[in-house]
Amino acid sequence: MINERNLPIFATLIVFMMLYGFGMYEYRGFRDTLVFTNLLTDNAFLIVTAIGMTFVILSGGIDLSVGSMIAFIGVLMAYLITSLGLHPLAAIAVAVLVGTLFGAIMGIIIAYFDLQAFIVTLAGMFLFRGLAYLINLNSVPINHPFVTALSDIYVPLPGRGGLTFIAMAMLTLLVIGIILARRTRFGMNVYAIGGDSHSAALLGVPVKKTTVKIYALSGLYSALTGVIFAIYTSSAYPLAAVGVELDAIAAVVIGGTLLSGGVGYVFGTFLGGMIQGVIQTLITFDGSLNSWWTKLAVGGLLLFFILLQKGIVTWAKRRTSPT
Amino acid sequence: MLEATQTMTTKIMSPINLLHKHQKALAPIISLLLILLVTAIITPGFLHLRMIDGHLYGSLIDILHRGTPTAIVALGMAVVIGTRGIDLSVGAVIAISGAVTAVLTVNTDFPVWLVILCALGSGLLCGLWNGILVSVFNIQPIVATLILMVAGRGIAQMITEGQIVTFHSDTLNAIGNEFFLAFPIRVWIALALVLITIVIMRKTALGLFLESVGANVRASRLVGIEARLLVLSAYLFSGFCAAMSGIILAADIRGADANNAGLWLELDAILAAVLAGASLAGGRIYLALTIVGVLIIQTLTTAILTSGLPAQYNLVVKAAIILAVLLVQSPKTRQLLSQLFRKNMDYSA
Amino acid sequence: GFSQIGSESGWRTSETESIKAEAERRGYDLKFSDAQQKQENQIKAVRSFISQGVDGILLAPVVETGWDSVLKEAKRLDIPVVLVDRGVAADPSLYLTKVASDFKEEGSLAASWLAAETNGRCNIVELQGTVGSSAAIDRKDGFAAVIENFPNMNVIRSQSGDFTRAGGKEVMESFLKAEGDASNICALFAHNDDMALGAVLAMKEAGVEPAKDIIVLSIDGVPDIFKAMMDHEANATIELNPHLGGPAFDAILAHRDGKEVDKWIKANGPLYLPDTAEQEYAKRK
Amino acid sequence: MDLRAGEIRALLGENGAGKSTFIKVLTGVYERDQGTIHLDGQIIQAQDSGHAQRLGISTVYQEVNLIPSMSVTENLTLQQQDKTFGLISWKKAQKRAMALLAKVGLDIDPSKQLDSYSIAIQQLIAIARALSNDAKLLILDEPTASLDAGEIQQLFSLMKQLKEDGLGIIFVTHFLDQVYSITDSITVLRNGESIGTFDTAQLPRAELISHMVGKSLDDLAPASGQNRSQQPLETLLTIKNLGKQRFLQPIDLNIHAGEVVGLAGLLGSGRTEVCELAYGATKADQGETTLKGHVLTQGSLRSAIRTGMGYCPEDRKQDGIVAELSVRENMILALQASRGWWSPIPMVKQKELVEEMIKRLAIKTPDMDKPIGELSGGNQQKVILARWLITHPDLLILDEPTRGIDIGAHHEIIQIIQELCAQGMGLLVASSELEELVVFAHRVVVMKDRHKIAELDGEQVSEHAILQSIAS
Ligand SMILES: Nc1ncnc2c1ncn2[C@@H]1O[C@H](COP(=O)(O)OP(=O)(O)OP(=O)(O)O)[C@@H](O)[C@H]1O
Ligand SMILES: Nc1ncnc2c1ncn2[C@@H]1O[C@H](COP(=O)(O)OP(=O)(O)OP(=O)(O)O)[C@@H](O)[C@H]1O
Ligand SMILES: [Mg+2]
Ligand SMILES: [Mg+2]
Repeated sequence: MINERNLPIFATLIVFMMLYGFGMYEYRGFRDTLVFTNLLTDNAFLIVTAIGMTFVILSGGIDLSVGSMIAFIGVLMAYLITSLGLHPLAAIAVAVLVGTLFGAIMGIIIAYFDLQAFIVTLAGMFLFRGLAYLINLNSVPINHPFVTALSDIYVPLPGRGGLTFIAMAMLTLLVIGIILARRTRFGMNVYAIGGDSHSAALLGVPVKKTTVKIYALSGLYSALTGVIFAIYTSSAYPLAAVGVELDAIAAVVIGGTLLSGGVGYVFGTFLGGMIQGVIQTLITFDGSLNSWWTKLAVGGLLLFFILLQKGIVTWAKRRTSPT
Repeated sequence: MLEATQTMTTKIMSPINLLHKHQKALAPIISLLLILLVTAIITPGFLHLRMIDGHLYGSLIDILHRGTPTAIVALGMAVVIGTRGIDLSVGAVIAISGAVTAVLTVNTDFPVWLVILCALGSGLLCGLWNGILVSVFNIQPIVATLILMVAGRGIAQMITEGQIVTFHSDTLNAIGNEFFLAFPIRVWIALALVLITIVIMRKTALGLFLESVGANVRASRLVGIEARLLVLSAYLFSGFCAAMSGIILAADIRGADANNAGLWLELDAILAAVLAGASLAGGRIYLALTIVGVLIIQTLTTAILTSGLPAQYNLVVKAAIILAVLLVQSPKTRQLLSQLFRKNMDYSA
Repeated sequence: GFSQIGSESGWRTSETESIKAEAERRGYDLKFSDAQQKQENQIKAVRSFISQGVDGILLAPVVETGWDSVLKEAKRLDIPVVLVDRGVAADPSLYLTKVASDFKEEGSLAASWLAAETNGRCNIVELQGTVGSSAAIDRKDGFAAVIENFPNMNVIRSQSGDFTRAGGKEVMESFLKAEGDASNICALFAHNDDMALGAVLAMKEAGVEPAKDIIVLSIDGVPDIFKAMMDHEANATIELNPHLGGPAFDAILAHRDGKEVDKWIKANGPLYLPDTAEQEYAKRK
Repeated sequence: MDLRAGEIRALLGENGAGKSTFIKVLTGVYERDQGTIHLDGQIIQAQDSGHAQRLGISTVYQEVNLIPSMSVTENLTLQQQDKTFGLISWKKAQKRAMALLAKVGLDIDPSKQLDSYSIAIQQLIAIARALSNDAKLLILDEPTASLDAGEIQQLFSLMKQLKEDGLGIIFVTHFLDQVYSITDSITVLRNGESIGTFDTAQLPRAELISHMVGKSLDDLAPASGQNRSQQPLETLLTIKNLGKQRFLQPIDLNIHAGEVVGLAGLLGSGRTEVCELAYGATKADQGETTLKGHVLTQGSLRSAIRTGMGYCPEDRKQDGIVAELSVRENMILALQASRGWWSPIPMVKQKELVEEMIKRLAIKTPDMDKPIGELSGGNQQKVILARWLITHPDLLILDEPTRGIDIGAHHEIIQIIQELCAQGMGLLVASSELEELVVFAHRVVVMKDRHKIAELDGEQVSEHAILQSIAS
């Protein structure tokens, strides 16, 4: 039985399947599993960031710093590996730790100084990009055998497709995210704060501590994205992932999460990210659009699917509303 | 004895109380002054103003001049934020209105006023589009305007066919660069727009309705405020402001750069409104302070440019100063400070 | 398939148009993808070209690193990849060839010309491109490497104008203010023409005569800069050749016929001066 | 103040006396600046509400403070989830939620979102939640506002049982009957100061009131019944067959000028729905509303207001106050909205109107520019009422107008209702307090299961008759 609260997710799922079905109908190449597994790999970085962002948005906040964080972590990792000669695993550990810490610091400023998340994380966005520039202006290759080995992991599937390390990492992080959101006290606290932070405090939710944890978690997920991105491209670049924050927010919101907080699911975010990926894939498969038509098509398809999703939700609500 | 001490403390406290009452307004202004002061110390001559051919010349004028487009956009943004919305599309609208201005000037023999009207009209159209998505279709503002943010630049490029279209028009050039009564004309335009907006907001009930809708839509609807219409108008206004800014920016470089005009300007505009004390959760907005917020951001940019700092440090410095300004403004910091202050008072007593 | 970076400047648009026109002339079916300045989009595009089974891929990489794995994939399926207008930092065996100019060389060429023009005595202000972009880094380095040899040539101010006209104008304004008066500045070196054009506006508004009081030197060779040279507002530009389609398609054909192809087909453009500006402008219009 | 185990203490005082504030200080929501709190002989200092819970103080705050967007189960088990292998088990949680709801006599679907239930149900859920941990001290801040008699009886028997188990209970209410029927002792607050603690059995009603308001009872003339024989004038509002699927069965209703029609019924019987449909806050899918001869367009509140309607909603927090705006702005909002944005009320006039209302309703606020969110609950309610009184509507719909209002003002409001109706206004008043309905209503419409089951007129109107028709 479809619960009323699950409706947006079902709507998103339907939209995704319609979109994918259209691709299969229109382009022969789309029918390979390759296209699907490519979607998983190519959108892994977006989805992982968006999972962290989901928690932030569920709590009624926003994190604009994720794109810069990805670049910063990548550059930091490259610096640790190539200049300091650290083993990639150690470098990853350090980088992830630094990312989480920076996230937590933003959380502390937001929670304990009562400042708006939007602008604190905007400052974070400037700061991390700036720090990335300070470490390194150039793009640097990361040519460590370990990193190459990771990016070469590949579990082939029938139909030309296959799961890369990145895709598997993303799926793992997705499962962790889902469990964290629905099956832990932390997750429930996030929903409560997003629903009504004043009431949450009166109900005994440690609002400030949880807020710090939320931004630390978002820092962690975007730092992991930085790592994934570095493995994906075997390199680091201070200008990487510009504007990913907006894509991530869009993925979260398309996935049915309310920007005002309190309502939404991590799995929806996954679908939201995949929908964005399919839109892009469709446009490249078409391949006849010039630069401006590409932009119009991205915007137009986004609009179309949001409206479609809204329509499905309204329609289903009318049908399942209580008697 | 006791009485005497009491009057003493009231005397001391009363200016502090006054400060307390206007703290919200003071924080951004003090931040601005501090940044100006520090810059003046680092870069001598920063505050220097000269009169050349009847107009003022100097970095301070540059700040006003450069801050104008952002200020106009921020004005519209503040209004939208008041309704618990956000408008990410302003950069794209700037590109569209710039493109319209340039293409109409080059390809038609429309008089300038008509060109400007068309450009403003394109902005209103964009605002209408956003407003309909938000208030009629109930799409969350950030996504609704994200659509135009992406597609809008495509539209602008389509209009200019991907080229930077340069044009020559004395009137537009005057709007972009010339002076009137010692100040740039565009500063006068912005000033007029800001004043008119403030007067309309405060002298009619529009401001009240806007803040009411932003703070509690359900309650506002129940007292008979047409919330939808109001939200729609807020986006219309924001589109109008962005278009105005687009004309100025195009006039500035005498060309329309569909790809880069107003890029990331939305973030500066939001930042300004928030520095002024607006909450993204809707409610109270402070239009005049928003302009102060813009000046803070622009002073920072201009100061970094004149300081001779290598380009890669720009962002770190900007981030650090924004954080500092934020912390200064945080009521929590004030609380901490006033606690310290009180302690000191106790010691001295 | 052709994966383009985006359409951020007039130059890039003409590059796209040129390659499309070339493909059409030859009767090829060209799949075009605009990456909106994002490497991740380019990787996706190349991947989907591969999954569509194209015969060859043209890639204008937004950044030099990070292409190894997709290039390997293309190689595995034996799809030749030609890099246009920029190189990548990957094993050269992974791509067929690169049709590009050398940003460093452009920087050096600009510096040498300026040194000759000013007898090695000049205070220069520099308008950098977007911080971190390879064009900005290499042009800056190439320029600096030559300047180093001339003790009396100095870059006194250098800031980023983000490759845009508005950026160039704003930064130039602040340079003029910061230097107090223009007599201290002998030349402007801008990493692209658009910034130079913006800076020219700033100079005119500050009462400084561009090209006379301050030498204006930039890179790209877009039509508007030739126009400016005709009006005696700019001194020199180095062309960045946008017509890379021809050599790129030739290389793919040659590869199909089993011929060896050079790893770097240089497409450096010459330095243009005002005397030829009129013809060049007419040619490009 | 001290409280023994197994004692039920009433905390009384006028609106804004500081009852809720006291409770929030006790549970660490507000920082205190002096004094100590002992629990079981130990000094405690709750850092925040969660800490207080762990210390054994369980609280139901005045406004329903639950999370509207979460399910009932989630609300009930927040902070005390049952886990299997370290992860929350929703099966167990559901079971626990059902058990808690049973305690307060609720039989509802706990997997549904909280805000799909009415305020009164939410109130009960909040009480259930407070019972969920083994507390030593239970604090209830106006839990009975908007509960009906049956629910209140259920709550009281629960309280008695808890008292037997040795719990201390602090109980805030404005209903003196309830105070006398359940509490052992009374602490009275006035203007943020404790006036004293008294034994309930030993304190006569009159004395209690004079302690609360600070003057003798004579000033409060008892509310007098209506002169019901007076024939109402013309018909003001006609509702014909108005209904909405799954919301309200179609009903017919007339209201004449100078007449008060009461709406009575149990929780969830559909009183609020009648108010909402009549006003147009919810769009009906059948029937029509005619006001003063004009047929109202469904779904256009502005047209309803312009024709002369006013509506004071039940859910003060969500539908009533605009918390960030000042008392003045909140009060003139409806009047201003009816005039339109282009014709602002001059500031002098605004101040005059607001000043008068503050005086008339004895609204406790330091000045009219204070954000309304910072007023006490009862005072907020008065402001919302005043918002509509100054618009002088022809027809005023009031949904639980006296919810959380102290006796002094309660009285005042009843008088105002009577005055308004004497001036020819028509009123539709939904209330859980039969006592007050009987005092001012000319006619009472009784609701049950979203049906209109009876309409009592003139001399028929009595508490007994209403209860009887509900029971039938
Ligand atoms: N958040 C707040 N900020 C500032 N003042 C407040 C705040 N909450 C309450 N007050 C003030 O404290 C006083 C006491 O309020 P409190 O809520 O304790 O009253 P109360 O006795 O509970 O009244 P009621 O019966 O109306 O609920 C009021 O004058 C109110 O204006
Ligand atoms: N006993 C109940 N069981 C299930 N749902 C209920 C019950 N009581 C109320 N509800 C829900 O609460 C919602 C609101 O009810 P409604 O507003 O009609 O109550 P009411 O008659 O106005 O009573 P009150 O105002 O005292 O709460 C209804 O939509 C209904 O779904
Ligand atoms: Mg209270
Ligand atoms: Mg009700």
